[in-house]
Amino acid sequence: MLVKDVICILFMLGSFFLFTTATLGLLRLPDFFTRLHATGKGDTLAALWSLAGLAVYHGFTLTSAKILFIAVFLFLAQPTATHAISRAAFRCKVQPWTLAKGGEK
Amino acid sequence: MIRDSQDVIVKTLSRLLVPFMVIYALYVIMHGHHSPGGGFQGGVILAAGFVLLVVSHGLEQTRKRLSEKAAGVLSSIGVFIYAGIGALCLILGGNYLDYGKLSKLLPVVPAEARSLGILGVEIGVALAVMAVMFTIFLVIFTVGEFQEDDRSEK
Amino acid sequence: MNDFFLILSVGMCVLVLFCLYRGTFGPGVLNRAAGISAIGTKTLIILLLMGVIYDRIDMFIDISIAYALLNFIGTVVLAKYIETTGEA
Amino acid sequence: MEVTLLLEATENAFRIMEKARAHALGVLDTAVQFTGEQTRFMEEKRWQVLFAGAQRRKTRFQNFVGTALILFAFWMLLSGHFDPFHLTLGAICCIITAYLFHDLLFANVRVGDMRVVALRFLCYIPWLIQQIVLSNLHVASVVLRRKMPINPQIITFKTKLETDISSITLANSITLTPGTITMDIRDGVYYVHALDQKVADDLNAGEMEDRVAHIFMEADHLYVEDVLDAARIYDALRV
Repeated sequence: MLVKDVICILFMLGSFFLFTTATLGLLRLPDFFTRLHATGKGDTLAALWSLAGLAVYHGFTLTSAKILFIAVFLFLAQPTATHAISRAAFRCKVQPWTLAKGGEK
Repeated sequence: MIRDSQDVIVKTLSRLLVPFMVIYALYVIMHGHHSPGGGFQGGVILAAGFVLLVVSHGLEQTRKRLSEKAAGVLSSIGVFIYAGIGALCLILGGNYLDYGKLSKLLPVVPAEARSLGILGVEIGVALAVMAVMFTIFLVIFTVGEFQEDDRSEK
Repeated sequence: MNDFFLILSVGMCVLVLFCLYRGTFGPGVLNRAAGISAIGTKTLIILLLMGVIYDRIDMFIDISIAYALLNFIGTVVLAKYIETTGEA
Repeated sequence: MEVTLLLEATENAFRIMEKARAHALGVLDTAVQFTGEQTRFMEEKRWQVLFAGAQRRKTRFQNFVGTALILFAFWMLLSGHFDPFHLTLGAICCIITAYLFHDLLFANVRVGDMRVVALRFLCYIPWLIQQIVLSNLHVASVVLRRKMPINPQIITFKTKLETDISSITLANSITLTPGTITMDIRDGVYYVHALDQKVADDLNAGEMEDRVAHIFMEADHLYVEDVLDAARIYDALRV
């Protein structure tokens, strides 16, 4: 067991936990905007952690530089995609779920 | 139908992202014989870059860089490059797309000539695929607009 | 170490199935889009894990970059389309 | 009697005519002056156009070179083959791409303080990552409870961040931090969907906007107002 293996396993298990909570949130939360909370945040950090774990496992080469490039790209693109789609819903006047009118929808 | 997107976030991010995306697509095209990918995949990513530009910056900004007419010309040129290299091999006495025979024209050994021939064919395929994908996207996305353009030209 | 990655990718596939529920039955276009973009992120990681397992990560990483780009563009174009037509 | 009346009338008429002449002269003078100014203005404008054209051409060339260099670095990161053939191929690709997209990468950049901005941005990233980890733990704790403690609401606040880079930094940071998503930006007004009351209050404290404004050296403004319910906002948007 090397040190980098341990670090990699820790990162991967953390990211798997976050992926699981994001998926649970996608299934359980009541409406579209709250589901976006789960996927938009959970997937970003989970993907970043697993990319970091893979980069540590692979060592310092040009390939791990590419992995870090994917991480930067996801860090920029994932919130933007979340924003774009929530903006489309907002412009289409999708009514958000509130506590007051809890039961309906 | 397509108006300039007022969304600051998507606009700025795609402004920063499109050049890198095009470079990545060209990398996929040019390294088709070392890594996965090649003409078709690279052409699709290249077209996706232009599609992102259309969606975020509007049609006018894109027409300055690649107009519909240029896309049509590029698709023909791509097919011409592909078929031309194949026919050149045929003329030089081999089979269709038998790149080894290109070494009679180029000052290199047959193995090197084969690599260069594959590169040329991939560039041709990528140009054709990119232009056709872009044209299809524009035709679908601007359903109501073409008639107005025709009227104004007359 | 390979066994660990294999178990992890199998678990990820199960998560993709759960997301696919939202992508298939989710009420309305928007829920489907959210589910599918979540599937895209998980697929990216699964592709990289496959690369590590087969020991050809330099090949699989190009595919996963292309997948990430196309996932992002797909979501943005779908959002633009929904916004233009105005029906959610 | 009538004669004096007549005389007065003629005097009045003369006075009126004098006034009219003075007016006409005044108008003529201003007209002459104005045309003179017009020609001088036109001349100045011609020179300005010439200078601006030269300036624009110079900026465009600088943008082209900068874009090509950045893209070439990116190509070398991607390629991994450093023989002359692949480098030449990369140079050709970079020149084509930079010719097509030279005006995209460097729009709205303020020159001069880039190093300070980069340094402050690097200092901002650890704080952001800490916030993201907190946000994920928040979402996980919400999702894993039996009865989910959520109370979604839309809050609006007005910002005075000027450049688009700073506003997307703020928007993406809001999306990544606990319990908030940026839904829309209209004329500097942010519409944010918050998951419960506490995160809405946290956002209203305006710490993040101060940090972003500090990075990009813009005046710090915060006035964050009124937590509303969704119905009123939709009424206002309907117009």
